Amino acid sequence: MSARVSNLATWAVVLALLFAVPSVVGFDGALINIAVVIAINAILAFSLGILFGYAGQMSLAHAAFYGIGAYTAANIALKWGVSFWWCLPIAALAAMLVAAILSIVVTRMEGIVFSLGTYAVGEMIRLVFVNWWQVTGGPQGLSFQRRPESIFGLDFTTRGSFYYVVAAILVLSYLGIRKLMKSKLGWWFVALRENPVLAQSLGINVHLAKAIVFILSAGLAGVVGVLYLYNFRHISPEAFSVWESILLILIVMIGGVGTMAGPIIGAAVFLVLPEVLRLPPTVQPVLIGVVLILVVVLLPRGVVGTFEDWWKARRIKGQAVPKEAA
Amino acid sequence: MTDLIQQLINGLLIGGLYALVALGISLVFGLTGMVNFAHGEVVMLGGYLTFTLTQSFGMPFLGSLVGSLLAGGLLGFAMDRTTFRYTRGTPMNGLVISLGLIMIFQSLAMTIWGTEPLTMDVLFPGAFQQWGLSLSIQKAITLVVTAVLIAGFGLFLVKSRAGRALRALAQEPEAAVYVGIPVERYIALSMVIGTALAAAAGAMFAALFSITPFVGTSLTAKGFIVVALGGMGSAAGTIAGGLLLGVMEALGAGYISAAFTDAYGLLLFLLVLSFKPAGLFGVSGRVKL
Amino acid sequence: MQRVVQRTIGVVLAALALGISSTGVQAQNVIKIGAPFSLSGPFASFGQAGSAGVEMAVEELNRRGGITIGNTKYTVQMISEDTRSQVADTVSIMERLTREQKVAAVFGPIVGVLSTPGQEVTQAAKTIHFGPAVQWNALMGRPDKKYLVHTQVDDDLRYGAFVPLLVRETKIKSIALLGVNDATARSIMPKVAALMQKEGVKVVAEEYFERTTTDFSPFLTRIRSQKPDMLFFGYGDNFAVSILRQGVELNVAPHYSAFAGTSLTVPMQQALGKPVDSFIGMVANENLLQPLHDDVTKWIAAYKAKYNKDPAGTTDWAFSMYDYVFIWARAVQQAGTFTDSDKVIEKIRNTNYKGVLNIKIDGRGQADHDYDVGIIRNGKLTWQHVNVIK
Amino acid sequence: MLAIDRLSGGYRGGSVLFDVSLSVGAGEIVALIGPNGAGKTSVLRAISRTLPQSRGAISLNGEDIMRRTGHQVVALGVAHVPEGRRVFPRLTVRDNIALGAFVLDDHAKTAEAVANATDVFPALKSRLEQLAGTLSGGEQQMLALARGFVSNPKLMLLDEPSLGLSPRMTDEVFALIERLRTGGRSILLVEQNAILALEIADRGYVIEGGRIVTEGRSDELRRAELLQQSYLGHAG
Repeated sequence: MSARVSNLATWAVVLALLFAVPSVVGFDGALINIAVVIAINAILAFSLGILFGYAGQMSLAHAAFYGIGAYTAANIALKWGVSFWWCLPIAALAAMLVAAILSIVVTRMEGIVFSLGTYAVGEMIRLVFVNWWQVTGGPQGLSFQRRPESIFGLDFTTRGSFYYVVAAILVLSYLGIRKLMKSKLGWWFVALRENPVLAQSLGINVHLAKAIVFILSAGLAGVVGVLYLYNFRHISPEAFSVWESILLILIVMIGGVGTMAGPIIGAAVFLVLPEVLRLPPTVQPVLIGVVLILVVVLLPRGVVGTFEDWWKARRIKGQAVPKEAA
Repeated sequence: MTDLIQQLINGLLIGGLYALVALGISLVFGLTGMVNFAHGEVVMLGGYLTFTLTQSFGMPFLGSLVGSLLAGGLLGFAMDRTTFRYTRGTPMNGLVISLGLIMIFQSLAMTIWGTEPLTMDVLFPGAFQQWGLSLSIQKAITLVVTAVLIAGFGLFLVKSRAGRALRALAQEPEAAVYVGIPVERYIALSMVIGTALAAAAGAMFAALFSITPFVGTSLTAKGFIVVALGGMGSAAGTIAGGLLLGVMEALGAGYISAAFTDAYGLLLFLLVLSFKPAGLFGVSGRVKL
Repeated sequence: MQRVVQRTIGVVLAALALGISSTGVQAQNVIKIGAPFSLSGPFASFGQAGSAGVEMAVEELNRRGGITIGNTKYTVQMISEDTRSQVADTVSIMERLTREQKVAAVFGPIVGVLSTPGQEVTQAAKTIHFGPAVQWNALMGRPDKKYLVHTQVDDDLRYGAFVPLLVRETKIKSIALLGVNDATARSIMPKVAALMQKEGVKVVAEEYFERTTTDFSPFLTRIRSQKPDMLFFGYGDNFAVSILRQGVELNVAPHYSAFAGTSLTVPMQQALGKPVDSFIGMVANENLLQPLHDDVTKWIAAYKAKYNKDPAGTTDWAFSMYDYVFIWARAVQQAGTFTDSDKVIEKIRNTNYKGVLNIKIDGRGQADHDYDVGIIRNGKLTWQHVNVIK
Repeated sequence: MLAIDRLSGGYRGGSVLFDVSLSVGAGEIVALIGPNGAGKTSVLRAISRTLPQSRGAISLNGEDIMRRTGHQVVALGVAHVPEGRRVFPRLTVRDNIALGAFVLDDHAKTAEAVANATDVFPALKSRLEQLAGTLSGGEQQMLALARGFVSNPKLMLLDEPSLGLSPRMTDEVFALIERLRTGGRSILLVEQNAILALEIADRGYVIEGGRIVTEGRSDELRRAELLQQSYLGHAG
C-alpha cells in the first residue's frame, strides 16, 4: 500500500467519523452541543497553534480577536441583515485589521514580554467591549437570535446541521494550515520559533514574519467568533477575556505543542475529561487541576507529542529492513 | 495640590503591594525562566489565612502577617518540590502546572471561605489627618511593613551569602554550578522567598480591602506587568515598576475615569515596552538581578 | 481563570443532568420547573440564595399536597442547574430546560447579566419565566415578552419613594453617585440622579468603576474634593463594605452615606459601632436583621432549620423567588393546565398575593411589593417600612 | 587524580562524545586540544556533571562521580573555569571571588581565601569593589581563574583561557596557570591554541569528532608531523 493511498484512507476514515457524529449523538440536544463546542475550540486552538505551536509566540490576546469577530458579525447581521456566510469573511477581515494595527507594537516584543504585551492588548480590547455600549451592549452583551441562512437548498437551523458547518471549517482550516506550514512562510515560522536570531541572520524579516503569523491567526479566530455567536446566540465581554486565551493555550499544550492533531485531542480531552470523571462541583476542579499537573509531569510533550515519540521509537526498533525495501 | 499628594500616597501604597507580589515573580522567572501564574493565588491564600487568624483566632495583625508569611513560604516550597521541579527543562510546562494549581487553590478557597467578599473588622481604627491629607493607621502600617519587607529583601540579595548565590545563579547559571552552588536548593529557596513575600502582601491586602477567591489572578497579571515594566529579572526595576504602576493607576482612576482603572497601567506598559523592550531598568542580554 | 474552573464544572454538571434525565423515571404526576442559578462563580452568593428560595417553596408546596388539576394531584419537581455565573452556560441551560426537560416555568437567575440573555430562550419557547433583573424593566409589556414575570419592584417606583425619604431624613444639598460599571448600575444611577435633582439636590459626581476594583481610594479622593454632603454607593453589594470603609477613612462625605441593595444587612452590621454618623440604606425586599413582620420571622426560622445557618445579606434574594413559586402554583391550579402558558400567565397577571411579601402583579407581569429602609444614626439602627402597595 | 574511561554522551539533540578515555595525574598539567566543535568543552562538562547525558566512568581519586551532581563535584575539589570566563557581571570582583569559595561555607575562611587569592592575582587587588562586568577581557579571565582557585581545588578544569585575549595578556595568563600547579594541584587545560597549551602541559590528548585520536607527552605531540599540519599550523 503506497503512502498516498494510506493517507487517503486515513482521510476517508476521519471524514466519515466527523460526518457520523450527529447520527450517533443526535441532531439536537446537549451531546451535539458538546461536539460543536469541541469543534469550535479545536479551530480556535488551531489558529492559536499557528502562533504558539509553530511560531513559538504565546499570545494572550487570542480570545479578544475572536471577540472582535463575534461582535462584528453580530453588528452587521443585526443592523444590515448581512448573512451568516458573508459574516465569516468580514469578521475575519475585521479581526485581521485590528491585529495588523496592534502588530506594530507587539511584534517588537519577544518571549514572555510578547505574552505580556498581548495580555495588555487583550485586556484593553475587553475593556472596550465592556464600555462601548452602543456597539457591544456593554457588560450585559448582545442577544442574537438569527440562524445561518439556507445555501444551495441546505438548511442550517438545527444544531446538527450547524455542526456540519463547524466541522467543514475545522477540516478546511486544518488543510489550510498544513498547506501554509509546507510553504516558505511556514518554514519562516518554524525558524522564528527555533532560533529568532539565526532566522534574522538568514535574511528572514523577523518583524514581518511575526506580524503575518499574528494577523493570520487573528483572522481565523475572527471566523470562530462568528461560529461562537451563532452557536451560543449571546455574546458578552467575559467570554473573550484573557483567561479564555489561557484556556486555549492549555488545550494546545495538553494536546501537544507544534502538532496538528494536538488541538483536537486537547479540546476533546479538556471538554470530555470532566464528563468522564463526574464529580461534585467542589471536588471537580481540584481533580482537573491534579490531572493537568500529572499530564505535564508525566507527558512533558503533551498527549500527541508523547504518542509521536513513542511511535517513532517503536518504528525505529521494529524496522530492521531499510525503508526503501518496504 | 492636596489631592495630588493624596493620590500619590494612594498610588505608592498599592504600588508597594504590587512590588511585593512582583518580586517573587521576578526572582523565580530570573532563575528558571518559568511563568508561575499561581503566584497570585498565594497572595489570595495569604489574605484568607490572615483573615482567619485575626477574625477567628483573635491573633494580632502583625502576628497573623508573620504567620501568613511563613505559611506562604512553606506553600512555595511544597509547590516547587511536588510540581515545578519537574519542569526545569521546559519552563512552558510550568505554566500549565501553575494553571492546574490555580484550579486547586481557587476551589479550596471557595469551599473553605465561600465566594462572597470577606472584609476584616477595622483592626486599627483612626487616621492621621494633617494639611487636608488623611492616612489611616492601617495604611500607615502597611506602608511601613511593605518598606521593611522590600528593604529586607534588598539587603538579603546584596549582603548575604545566599543572596549573592541567588544573583550569581541568575546571572550565570552554568558558572554558578562550577563554584559549587546547589542549583536545585537555591531555586527552591527563591520560590520560598517569593511566595512568602506574596503571602505577606496578601495579608496586608486583606486588611485594607476585601478578599475573594478570585483576587489572585488579576494580581498575578499585574505582577508580571510590573516585572516587565521594570526590566525582566532586575529587583530594583521591579520595585520601581510596582510603584510606578500603582501611581499610574491612582492618577488615572483619580483624574480620568474609574471605568478604565486597569487600562492605565496596561497602556503605560505597552508604551514603555514599545520604546524600551528591555523595560525601564532592564539591561539587554542575560544580565540579571 | 475562574472561567476555566467553571467550564470544567459545567461540562460535568451537564453530563450529570443528562444522565439523570435519560435514566430518571418519568413519573406520571410530576410538574417540572427549572431553577437555573449561579451556584458557583462570582454571582454564587446571589444564586445560592435564589435557589434556596425556590427549593424551600417547592418543598413547602409539595408538603401541602402539591398542585391539583381536575382530579389529578401533581407534585412539583425542581430541576436545579448551575449557570456557573456564565452567559454561555446560562443560555445552554435554558435551552435544555425548555426543549428537553419541557419545564412548565423557569425561576432565575437573579443577576440580569445572565437572566436577560436567558429570557430570550424562554420567551421564544413560550415558557413562563420569573426573575428580578433590573434590565427586565424595559422588557415588560412587550408583546414578544408575554411570559415574563418581573419579581422586583420597578425602579421608578422604588427609587421614587426612596429618594424623597432620603432627602427628607438628611436634608442634604449635594450628592456623589458611585456604581459598579455594569448594566444594573448604569440603569439605576441616572434615575437616582434625576430624582435627586427633582428634590433640589445637586449631583456633583457620577462615577462607575470596574468590577475587579478593590482599592477605591483614587476616585473617592476625587469625589472628596467635590465636597458632597452624601456618598451614594449602591447598588453593588459586593463592594459596599469596602467603599463604606474607605470612604469613612478618607473622610468623604463626613456625614452621610447611602446604599441601595439587597445584602444591606452586611454593611449595616459592619457599619454599626463604626464611625459612621449617618447611614441610610434600602433593602430590595425585607430586612432580615430586625424583621418587621411575623411572616418574615417565621420564614427566617424555617430557613435556619433547613440550612442550619443564619441568613446572610444575600438571603434576601430567597424572598425574591419564594413567594413566586406559590403565585405560579395558584395560577396553574386556577387555569387547570400547566402546559398552556397563555392560560397560566393570564391567571398571574392582575393579581394580589399575600405571602412573606405583600405582592401585587400588574397587567404586564410587573410585580410591586413593599420594602424596608434602614437608617443608622449615632450607631443606632432603625427601620422604616415603605408601602408601595396602596 | 582524574580518570575517565570510555565516556560517551551529549545533548538532547544527539551524542558528541564517543568512548573518550583520559587521565590526569596529581600535580600534572594535561592539555586537551582539538578543533572547534571536537567535544573539548563537553568533556569538561561531563566531569562537572553539567552535560545532560553521559555514559561510561569518571573517577576522582578513585571515587566514582557519575552519580554526583554539579555542586557535589565542586565539593570534591574540582574547579571549572568555563569558556568565555562567565564571571558574574553585576556582582563586584570581591563577591565573585568570595562566591568561588562558596563550598567553604565559612565567613572567616572565605575572607582569608579571598585575601590569598588576591596575592596570587595581584591585578585584581585594586579592582575589588568594581562590578565584574566592567573589567577588561584579560582582567575577567584573571577573575575567572581566581574564582576557581580560591576554593583551593585539587583539580582545575580550564576551558580556553586564551580566547579573545591579546598575545601579551595570553602570555600573562599562561604564566599564571603554570604557577597554579603548586602544591600538587592538577590541571586539565582545554585549548585551541595547541602550541601554547603544549608549552606548559606535561602531556596532551588530541580530540576530533568526539574521539581521542592521539595522545602523548607534550614534546612528542609537538614534534608529530600530523599535528604540525593539522593544528599547529593554525595556531602558528
